[in-house]
Amino acid sequence: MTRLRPFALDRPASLEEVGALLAEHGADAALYAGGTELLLLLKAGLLRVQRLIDLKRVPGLADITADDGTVVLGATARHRTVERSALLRERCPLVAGVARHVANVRVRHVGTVGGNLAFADPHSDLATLFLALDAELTLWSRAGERRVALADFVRGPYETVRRDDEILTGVRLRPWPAGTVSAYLKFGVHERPSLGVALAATIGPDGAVAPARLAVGCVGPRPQRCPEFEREAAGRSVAELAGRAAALAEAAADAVETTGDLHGSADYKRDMTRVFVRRAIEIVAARAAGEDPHARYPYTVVV
Amino acid sequence: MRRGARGDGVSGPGPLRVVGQSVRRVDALEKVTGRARYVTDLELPGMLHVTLVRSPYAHARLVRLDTQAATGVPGVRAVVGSGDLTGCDPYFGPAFRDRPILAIDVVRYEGEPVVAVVADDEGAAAEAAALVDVAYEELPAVTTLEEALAPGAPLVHTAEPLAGHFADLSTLRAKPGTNICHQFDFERGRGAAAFADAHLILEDTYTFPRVQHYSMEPHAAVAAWNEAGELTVWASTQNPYSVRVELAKMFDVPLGRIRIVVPLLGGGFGGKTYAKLEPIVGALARMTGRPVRLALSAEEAFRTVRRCDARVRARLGFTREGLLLAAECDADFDVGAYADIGPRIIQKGTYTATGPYRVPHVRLHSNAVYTNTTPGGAFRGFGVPQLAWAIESVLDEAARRLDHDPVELRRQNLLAHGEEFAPGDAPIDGKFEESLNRAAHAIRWTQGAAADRGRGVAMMLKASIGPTVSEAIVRLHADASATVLASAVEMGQGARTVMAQIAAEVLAIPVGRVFVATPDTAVTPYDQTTSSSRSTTMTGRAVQEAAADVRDQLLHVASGRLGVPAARLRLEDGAVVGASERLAYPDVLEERFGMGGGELIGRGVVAPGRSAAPLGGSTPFWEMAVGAAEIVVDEETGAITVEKYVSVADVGRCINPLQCEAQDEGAVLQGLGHTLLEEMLYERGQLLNANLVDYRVPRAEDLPRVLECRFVENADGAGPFGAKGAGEGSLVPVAPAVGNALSRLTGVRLRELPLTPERVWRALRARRAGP
Amino acid sequence: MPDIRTPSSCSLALTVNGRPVTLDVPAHALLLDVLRDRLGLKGAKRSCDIQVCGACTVLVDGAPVSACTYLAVEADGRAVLTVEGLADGERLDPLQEAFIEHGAVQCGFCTSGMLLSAKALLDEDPSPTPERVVQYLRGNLCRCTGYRKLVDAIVACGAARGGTA
Amino acid sequence: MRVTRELALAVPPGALWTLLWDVPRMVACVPGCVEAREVEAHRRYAARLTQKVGPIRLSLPLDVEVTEVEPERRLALRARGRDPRIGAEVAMRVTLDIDARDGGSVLRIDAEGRVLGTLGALGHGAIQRKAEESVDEFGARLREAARG
Repeated sequence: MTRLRPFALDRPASLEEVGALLAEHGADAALYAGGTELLLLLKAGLLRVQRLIDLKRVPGLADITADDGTVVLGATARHRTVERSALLRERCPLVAGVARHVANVRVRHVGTVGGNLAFADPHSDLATLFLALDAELTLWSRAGERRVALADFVRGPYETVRRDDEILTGVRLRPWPAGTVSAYLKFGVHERPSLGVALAATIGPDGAVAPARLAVGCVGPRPQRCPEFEREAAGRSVAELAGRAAALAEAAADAVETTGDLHGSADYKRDMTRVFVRRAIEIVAARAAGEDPHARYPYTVVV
Repeated sequence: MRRGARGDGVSGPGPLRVVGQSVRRVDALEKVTGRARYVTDLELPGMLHVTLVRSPYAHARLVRLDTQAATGVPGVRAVVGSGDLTGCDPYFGPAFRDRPILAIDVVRYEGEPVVAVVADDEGAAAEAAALVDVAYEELPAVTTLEEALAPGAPLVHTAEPLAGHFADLSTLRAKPGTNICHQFDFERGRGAAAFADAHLILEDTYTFPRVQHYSMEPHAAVAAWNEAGELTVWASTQNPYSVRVELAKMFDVPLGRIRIVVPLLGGGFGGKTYAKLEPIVGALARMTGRPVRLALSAEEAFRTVRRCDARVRARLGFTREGLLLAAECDADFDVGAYADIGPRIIQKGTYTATGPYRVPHVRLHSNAVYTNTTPGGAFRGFGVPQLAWAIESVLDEAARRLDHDPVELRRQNLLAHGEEFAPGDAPIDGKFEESLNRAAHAIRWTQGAAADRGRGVAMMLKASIGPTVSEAIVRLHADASATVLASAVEMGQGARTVMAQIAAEVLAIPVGRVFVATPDTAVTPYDQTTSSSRSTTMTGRAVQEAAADVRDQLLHVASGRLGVPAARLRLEDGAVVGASERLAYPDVLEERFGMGGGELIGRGVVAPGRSAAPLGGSTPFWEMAVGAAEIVVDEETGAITVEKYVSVADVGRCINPLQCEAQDEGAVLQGLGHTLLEEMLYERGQLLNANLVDYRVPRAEDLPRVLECRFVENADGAGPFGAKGAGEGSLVPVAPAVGNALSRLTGVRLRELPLTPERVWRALRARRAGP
Repeated sequence: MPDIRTPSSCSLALTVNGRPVTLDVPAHALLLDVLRDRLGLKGAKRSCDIQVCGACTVLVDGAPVSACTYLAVEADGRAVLTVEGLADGERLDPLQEAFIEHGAVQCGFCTSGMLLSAKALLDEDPSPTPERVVQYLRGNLCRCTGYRKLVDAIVACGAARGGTA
Repeated sequence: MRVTRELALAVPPGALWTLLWDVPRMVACVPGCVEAREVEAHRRYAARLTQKVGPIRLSLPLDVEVTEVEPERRLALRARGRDPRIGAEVAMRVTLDIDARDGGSVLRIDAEGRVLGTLGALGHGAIQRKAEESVDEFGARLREAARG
C-alpha cells in the first residue's frame, strides 16, 4: 500500500456543479462519497487522480424516500442509514436486515449504497438483493437522466454501463407486495461473501405463489435472476414449493453462470447454489407458515 | 483473588506470594491507554523514510536499473540498488548467508526487495519508487516442492551457499546440484529394519500449507549511526542478540558498536526472529548519514517471511497389542527463496516426529528445499506442527485398524516420567498421562459423542533450544524497588510480567516495585532468543538466580549488622527478618554503603551448554500438550464447526495463570487458522492473496462455543519454581485433533490443510460416489 | 495535466478527545496520519490499511470509522475520540479496567481499536450478549488472545454498566 | 490467465497469413491496441495497449517479439510491457495455428499471459474475464477484416 498521492477535493452543492467538474477534468477526477473502495484503489496505486469530487453535499442524494409504490435510496445513503431506515424496515424489511451484515460496522458507517453498486464487486450483497427487488438505477449527466435496470447495469466484475460523465444518483426498488415471504442467505468463509441468495414468494389470496423472485449473487461475474425457477414456482402453493424444493433448487443451480476464483471452483459454487436455494425455500416455507425457522448453518448469515 | 486457573500448585519453600497469581500485566496500563510505543511509532529528528521497490517476478535476472527519474522527485535523498551498497557484506542469514540486502544480479521470489528509495517522507518515497524502472529477464521458476525436487529442476541458488554465523549449524549439508540446502537424519535402535517384526504397518503422506504469521504489527525498524561510528537499531525483533551478531559481521565492527533496542512488539510468533529489516536500514542509515525508518505494510510482511510448508511421508509399525515398534519419516520442508532458520526447523521439527510416545526403532530424514517463493522462517511450533499433523493422523488410523480407542492407544504408548527420549538428551520431565486424562475427561471422551458430532484427540512433543544461554541482572535500589535487566522481548506473551513476578517473589517486594527494563543490547545482558517457549524457563531462571544473588547479599549484610547467622534470617515484605529481628532493605543498604545511596547488584547466568544430545545440546525442558476437539460438519457445504476444544498443557507451574490461559487460547485460534482457513496461494510464482480480504485470519466468530485451556502443574520443570515452557504446544494438536474428529464423524480422511469447506465437500462427494 | 505539487489545503476545526483543535491539512491527508503524525496520538495503529482489521479504529461523533481510510477533512466540525481520550485523567474507563482484569490485552497492537469498537457497541447496546459482541467484533482482528478474554471483558463490562453485575 | 479459441474464417491460409503480417490492420483487430510499428522486420514490434479493468485504466508500451514463424501454418509471439503509473507488469505469449478447411481456414488461438504487480493479484478474477472478452473481440474483428 503506498501513501495517497496529493489531490484536490471539490465539494459541489448541486448535480450541475458535479457535471461541470466531470466535464472539465474527465479522467483526472473521480467521484467520491464514502471512499471505502476509491481510497483503497488510490492507496494501492491502481488509480491516479488529481481531484476528488465529493457528492455528499449535493442535497437529497442521501435520502430514502417513497415514490408511488416504489422506494428510492439515494446514492450517498450510508449502509448504516439503510440499516436503520424506518421506511425500509416497513416496505423492504430484507434490505434493512441485509445492510446490517455488509462488511463491518466501520465500513457501514462510511460506505454508501451508490458506491457499492457503482464499484460492482461481484462479491457483494446489495446488488443480489436489489436484483430481486427489480431495482432500477438512475444515472444523471449533463446530457440528461436515464434509468437502467440493475440487470443491465452490471456488465461483469467491476464493470458497469455507467459512463465517465454520469453520476449514479439513486436506486429505485419495487417493494414486494404484502403477503410476500422472503429470505436472504449469504455464505462464505472469506471477508466478502462467496454466495448470496435472495428469495421472495408473494402468496396470493388463493395460497398460490404469484410470483416468486429468486436472485443468486457472488458465484458468477454478476448477480443473476432465475427465470426458469420463477416460472416453475409460479402458481404453486408454498407447501408444494417446499415439497419440490430439492428439484427446484437443482434446476436453479444448473441455470446460473459460475466462475472459479479464490472463493472456490465453479462446480463447488454451483452445488452451493443448489444447497442454499433449497435452504432458502425451506426458510421461506417455514416463515409462510408463521414459524421462525431460526436456521443456523456454519459461515452463513440468514436474514 | 483474581480470576484465573488455579494451578494445583505444589508448595515450594513456603507459600508463594506472587508466583502463581494472575497479577496485572506490568505493560497493561500503557497498552489500554494508547501510551504504549512500538517501533512503528518511533520518530527521530531528521529521520528519513524508506520505500522498497520489489520484484514482480518469482525468478528473473536483473538486466537494467534506471533510477534517474526517481532521484528527481523532490524530497528523495537516495535511490539505492545493490550496486550502491558499498562497505558492507551484502549477504545475511543465520544458517547460510544467502540473502542479499537488495537483490544482486537475480531476483529469487516475487516481492523480493530490489531498490530502496530513501526520502524525507513516505509520500515522496512512494512516488519515487513508482518511477524506478527495472528491466528483468524472466528465468524458469520452481514454486512447489514437487517442482523444486524434480530431477534437473532449475536451481534457486547456483553458487555454493556461504556458511552463516551460528556454530551449531556448521554441520550444514547442502546437496550440490539440487535445491536441497540442508538434510537431517536421526536413527535409533534398528531403524527401518524393525518394521519386519511389526504386526501392523501404516504409511501415508500429509501436506502442511504455507501460512502467514500475520502479527498485527508488520515488521518495522529504525536505524541511526552516531559520529563515533556506533549503530543503534530500534527493531521489532525477537532476538536482538542474533541481529547484533549479523550486523556486526555485516559492517565489520565489534559487537559493542552495534546496539539493538527492542520496545514492545505488536506480535511476533517467530516471524520476527533473526535479521529481517535491520540490514537494509543499517546500510541506508550509513549511506545517508541520517536516521532511517522502514515500516512494512501487511502485504509486504507476506513477502518477508512465512511458515515453511511441508510434505511428510510417515510410516508407523505396531505390535499386535498396539505398541509402537518402529517409525519412519521423510519430511520435505519448503524454505522458500532464502534459508533463514529453515535448516534448524527441519532438524527440530523432525527430531520429535514420534511425539510423546516410546518408539524403540526410528529412522527420520528431512530436507530443507529452496523454492522461488517468500522465504520461510520460524513460526510457533518450529516444524513440529508439520510433523504432528502427519504422525497424529496416521496414529488415529492405526487405532481404527487395531480397533483400539484412540485415547487408549496413545496412553499405552506414552513415554513415562524420567524415561529417555533419545540417547544423550534430557529425560522426559513430565507425567504426560495426566494431561491426556484431563483432556479426555474434559471432552467427556468415554461418554461418546452425539450422533452428529465427531471427536478427535492429538498430542505433541517439542524440544526447546540447547545449548542455550540466558543472563540477567537484578539491581536492588536504596528505596527497596528493583530493576530487572533481561533481554526477553515482550511480544504479547507476557514475558515482562513474568520476570517481574519472579524477581518480586525472590526479593519479597511487591510486583509494582519491580521495573523490567526495555531489552537493549547496550543495557540488558545476553539472551539467546525469545522463542521456542524458552523465556519463562531460561531467562526466568537467570532472573531468579540474579535475585537470589541480591537476596544472599542482603542476608549477609543483615547478618553482620544483627549478629544473627544468615541461615536463620529470611526476606519478608522488603525486610530481612529473623526470629525477632527486622531490618528493612534501605537500612541494610545504609549499613552496607555507609550512606543513603548505592545498590545491590545480582547476576544470574543459565547456560546448560553442549551435551551428547542429537541436536548438540539437551533440551532444558520438554513442551507437551494435548488437544481434543468436538466438531459438527455441515455435510452439504463441507463446513466444519469446532463446537468444543480442550487443550491441556504440562507446564510445571503457571507463573501467571491468566496469561498462560490467554496464550493457549490464542495458540488454539492460531492453530484453527491453518486447520480450517489460512493458505498463501501462489499461481506460477505470483502470490495472489497477500491481504485480509483474500487471506482469512481467524475472527471472534471462529471461537469454539466451548474453549477450555487447562494446565498440569507438577512443579517438575527446570524453570523457576518448577516452571516449563508453554505457548507453542497448544497450537500443534489443533489440526490433527480436528482432522481425526472429521475422520471419526464422516469416514473421510483429508491429508491436506486447511480443511476448507470445498475440500471437505469434495471428499464427502467422492466417498458418496463410492470405490 | 498539472501534477498537484502544492495540494489544496483545508483548515479543520474539530475536537479531539474533548479538546478543540484547529489545523490545516492537505485534502489527501488521512485521519490516521493527522492523529499520529500531527497530533502525536499514536494509539491508533496502521496494520492492514484496508479497513478490515480495526487496529486504526477511532470514533467520529460516536461512530467507529477506519482512520486509515478516512480523509481528515471529513472530521471537520466533528468530535473525534481516540484511545487516549477514554480515561479521565488517571481514572480508567470501565472497558479499560475490564480489559486488564480479564487478560484481554497481550501484544496491545489491536487494543486501541478493540476498546473503541467495544465502546461504540456498549453505547448502542449497553449489555450485549456474547453472540452480539462476536458479531460486532467481525471487524476487529487479534492474533494473540484468541478473542475469548476480549468477549468476556466486553460482556462483563456491559453487565456491570447495565447494573446487572 | 489462459484463453484458447478456434475460429473459422472465409479466407484461405495464404490470405490469412498476409493479413496477420499487415501491421496497421492488425492494430485495428487487437482490442485496446492504439499503435504498433515495426522495429525489426518480421522480428520485433513496438505497440501500445490500453485496457480498462473496472475503474482501472491500464496503458503500457509493449515490446513484441516474434518467436516462431512457419509460413501459412504457425505464428507465435511474446509480448512484455510495464505500466509505471500503476506498477503493472504484463507478460503474454500468443500462438496462432492455421489450417486449411473447406475453402477457408481455421485459426486456433492460444493466448497465455500474466499481469504481475498489485493489479495482477487484486484483479485476478476480472483479468481472466477481460482476456476472454478481448480474444473473442479479436476473433470477431479478424473475421471482419478477412471478409473486407
